[in-house]
Amino acid sequence: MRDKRTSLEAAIAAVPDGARLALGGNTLHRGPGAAVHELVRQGRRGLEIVKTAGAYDIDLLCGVGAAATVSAGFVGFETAFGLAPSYRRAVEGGRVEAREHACYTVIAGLRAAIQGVPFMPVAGLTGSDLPAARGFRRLGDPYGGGEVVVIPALVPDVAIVHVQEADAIGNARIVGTRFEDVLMVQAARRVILTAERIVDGAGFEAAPETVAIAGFMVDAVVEAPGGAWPFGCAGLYDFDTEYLAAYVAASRAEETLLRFVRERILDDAAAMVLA
Amino acid sequence: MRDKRTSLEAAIAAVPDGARLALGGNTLHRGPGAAVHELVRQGRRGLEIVKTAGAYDIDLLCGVGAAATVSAGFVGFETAFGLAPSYRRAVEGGRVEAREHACYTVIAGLRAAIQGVPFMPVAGLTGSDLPAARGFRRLGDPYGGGEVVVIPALVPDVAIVHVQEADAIGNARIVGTRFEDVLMVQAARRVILTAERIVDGAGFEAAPETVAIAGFMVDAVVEAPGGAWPFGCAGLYDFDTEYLAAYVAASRAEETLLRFVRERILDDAAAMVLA
Amino acid sequence: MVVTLARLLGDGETVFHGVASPLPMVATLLAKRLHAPDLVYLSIGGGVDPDPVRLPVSTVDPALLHGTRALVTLTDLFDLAARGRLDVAFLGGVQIDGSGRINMSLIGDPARPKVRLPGGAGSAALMPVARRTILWRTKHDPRTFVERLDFVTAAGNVAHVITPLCLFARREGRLVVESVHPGVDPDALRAATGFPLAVDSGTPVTQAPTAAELGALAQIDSDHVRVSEFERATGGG
Amino acid sequence: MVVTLARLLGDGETVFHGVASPLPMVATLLAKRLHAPDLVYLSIGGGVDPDPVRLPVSTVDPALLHGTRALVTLTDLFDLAARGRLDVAFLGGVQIDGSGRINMSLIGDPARPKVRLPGGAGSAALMPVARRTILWRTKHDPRTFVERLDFVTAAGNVAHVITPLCLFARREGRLVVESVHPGVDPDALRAATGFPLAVDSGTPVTQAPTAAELGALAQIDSDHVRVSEFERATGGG
Repeated sequence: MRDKRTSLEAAIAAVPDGARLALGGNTLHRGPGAAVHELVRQGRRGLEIVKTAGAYDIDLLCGVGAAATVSAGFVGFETAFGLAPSYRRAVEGGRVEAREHACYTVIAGLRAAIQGVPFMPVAGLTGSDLPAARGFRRLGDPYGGGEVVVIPALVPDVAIVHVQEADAIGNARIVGTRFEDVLMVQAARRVILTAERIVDGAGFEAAPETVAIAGFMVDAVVEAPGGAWPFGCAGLYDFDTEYLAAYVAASRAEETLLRFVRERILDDAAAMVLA
Repeated sequence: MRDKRTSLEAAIAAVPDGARLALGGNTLHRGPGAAVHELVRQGRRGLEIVKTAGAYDIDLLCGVGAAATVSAGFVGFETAFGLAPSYRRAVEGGRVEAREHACYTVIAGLRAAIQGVPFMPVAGLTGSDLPAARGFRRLGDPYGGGEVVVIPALVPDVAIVHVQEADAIGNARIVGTRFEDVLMVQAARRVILTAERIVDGAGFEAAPETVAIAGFMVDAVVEAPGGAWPFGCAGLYDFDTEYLAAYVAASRAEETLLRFVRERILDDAAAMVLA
Repeated sequence: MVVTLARLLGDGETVFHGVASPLPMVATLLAKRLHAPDLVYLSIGGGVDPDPVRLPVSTVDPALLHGTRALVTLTDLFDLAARGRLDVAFLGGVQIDGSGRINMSLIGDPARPKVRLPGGAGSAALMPVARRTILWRTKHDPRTFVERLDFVTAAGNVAHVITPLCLFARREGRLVVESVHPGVDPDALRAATGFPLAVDSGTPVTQAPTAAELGALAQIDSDHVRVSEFERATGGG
Repeated sequence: MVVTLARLLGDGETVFHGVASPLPMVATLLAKRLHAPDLVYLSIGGGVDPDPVRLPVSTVDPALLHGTRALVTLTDLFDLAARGRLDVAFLGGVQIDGSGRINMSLIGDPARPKVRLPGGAGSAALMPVARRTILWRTKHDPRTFVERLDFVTAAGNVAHVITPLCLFARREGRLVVESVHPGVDPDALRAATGFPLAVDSGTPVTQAPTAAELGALAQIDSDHVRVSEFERATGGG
């Protein structure tokens, strides 16, 4: 297989404005922080973000005007830091459309994409206003059972996933929880990996069971030490409490958010985590 | 979690006549040979066997009259040993119903079972006589796409899977290919593991990523060294060429098959592989 | 609250919580320590029966993988619930109505909400299919316990709701007070609740934590992670 | 045959074969060695780009995991094809008709078959969605290449069919002879085929294997595993 290594700049330049973009990780954990910062630096616009539960990534992309749509089940910084201020403000101000999902319906949409089918049936959802609000249809069971909600295929144009270890052709190990990352890799038209380190893939041959992502599904591999930051990265570093607290405080108003972005993101973010 | 260890006899005694039974492995590899022999010894009847691609297991269960139905995509001994004689004879004689699947439709039916939905859409199958022959229905896409075949949920009453390593509560490692075993474990109402060896599960804590089956989905764990035989078991032993060649030759007629079963299976099969 | 939650969990049950759920995390570990050693503890991070060295403030934290022998994915856990094999799901709710339905989505007009909330996470999918759901909420006031939700994020098999004031049970589709916490005045409870309640001086009082329960709790949550919830109540699921 | 199969595979393509498929196994490894180093070789056992030390007679064998850096499942591979990302699927056929449809299911009346065949394995799902399918068959006689199938197990994007006598291509929905193998008489080929064929002395002759191709083949398949197929032709998929 061919060598897929490239720079973060070049990899992110291949994410067009308006792309449907799946981001790996969950809430405060193993999100692709460096890639999100690069999207901000490159001034991307009109993105649809797809994720089950997001935090800093979604809030920031909403705050700087990069995201137009959020398809997610939960957006918040958990009890550690509370609500997502810029996301709230952008949705309440009508600048971002919140396509609320039930987490499992994000998974169902990705599954339909992976399986090449137009829709995926999903159990539950009875009694909820979500199916009607989101236009999710019901189908009768042709084998004589009851009705079931079906979720339309959700095909990301691009998935960006941060991993602990990858080889040059895109085989990758994920330490700890995989979240929905493997689903995103399979469902997306294009896959960008950022990796804490690039390793010689020959080492994977002794234990291919431990390789979460098969290289032939990957389009670009970026070496990005500290590339989850300010998210945590299992086995290597925790989420950055101090930075996130400062971010959430700044995010409470547009002016303070933009100052924070200018001072701490448009300058060299990578330098900070390595310092 | 509770200790689930039991004897092969007790575990198999919990498989009722008429059960829909999913068997792990694929063609000549990592099938639950010891468990299949125990089903024969206990004289089980009326089973529906579920598997993508079966060989010795399905042929033998058809030959001794244990199976009434076979839901599989392929039944044969590959180019190594050719067709499955007792399966052929039982289907051609009307004693076994062959519910032919496309392998992927077995997977689709198991997926529906896993996801608690009545049916699973599946791509492909156009131009094939299988959907009509099997009564697989088509549904229109309520989101404006075309039609898609939907496969009814296929819920095994019991799944039997042979693994290289398990702990007493059912966490299990599979070396090499997992085939559809993990799907079967999730889809089935009851799960029986046979394991080459029972290990102290504390050893799994260092690398839970390598554990294919989570113990809470398992009901019974049986220590069965050589328990795949005459199937191969990756990393430990190859399929038994000599035995399988003798079996296939015997399987060509009912009398020779039954003599083979009496002499080589109703006697102590486990003793042979360990000899 | 956390001790009362723990008492609701039975031995051998399969129990799940999601993001932003410190109280269910502590309660589940406590139940396992006390009376439910064979309880199967599953959380959104995919650990099975973790034995965390320290309790994380994020309930998706890798700390909840310590001591786990198998990893499952969130997808596996939703599937487990969808096929009817999950006994207990812990879910939150910013608004909760008298029939135990929850709103985690928005306040105001759905087309242009006054307040956009975090979203229900897995609750719309889990609540109807989990064998029973336990809701918890660290605030008990009339803005939380309402007659009418602005949006029904999820509805389903709610068995109990725990608050700082009382324990609700759901009977014939309505929340009723099962017990009032020690020292809570029935009138104050009624005033704090936006839907009608039958509660008086004859209503049972929640049994106070025993010394054994408090001792186990002190060991499990020595950092008082459970307190973080009372500072910032964003719910969870 | 195996050299001709290998030539049909392009560099960078994603190629899959199933059970009972020694010829496709050898052909794919040969193409990778010769002109397609970036070909992605996937097989039913879930290995990616294996580098087997010895060639197994079973094409699901763990030997096809040697040197692989990642394992996928058969489910992943079907999904890959279903979403249009599989370039080439190798499939067999006990009967093949003039439009390249196959029967792997039964001979005779479907309700009470005279001969029960092994089944089509993945073919009904793969043939319509793989970008192209290559069929192979080690027998070429009128019982194999038939005007009418007893049962259509699978139909779809067949690009080529290879036999011991010729290479078919599918054009406008019909199989046509692309080349006749060296030494095969056009009349004999017609007589061996149950559907009408346009073939005469002007039909191109399949290019004989080069020394380089034969040398690579001898290295890859030193045990002549590919010969097993000619002894027992049960097809595959």
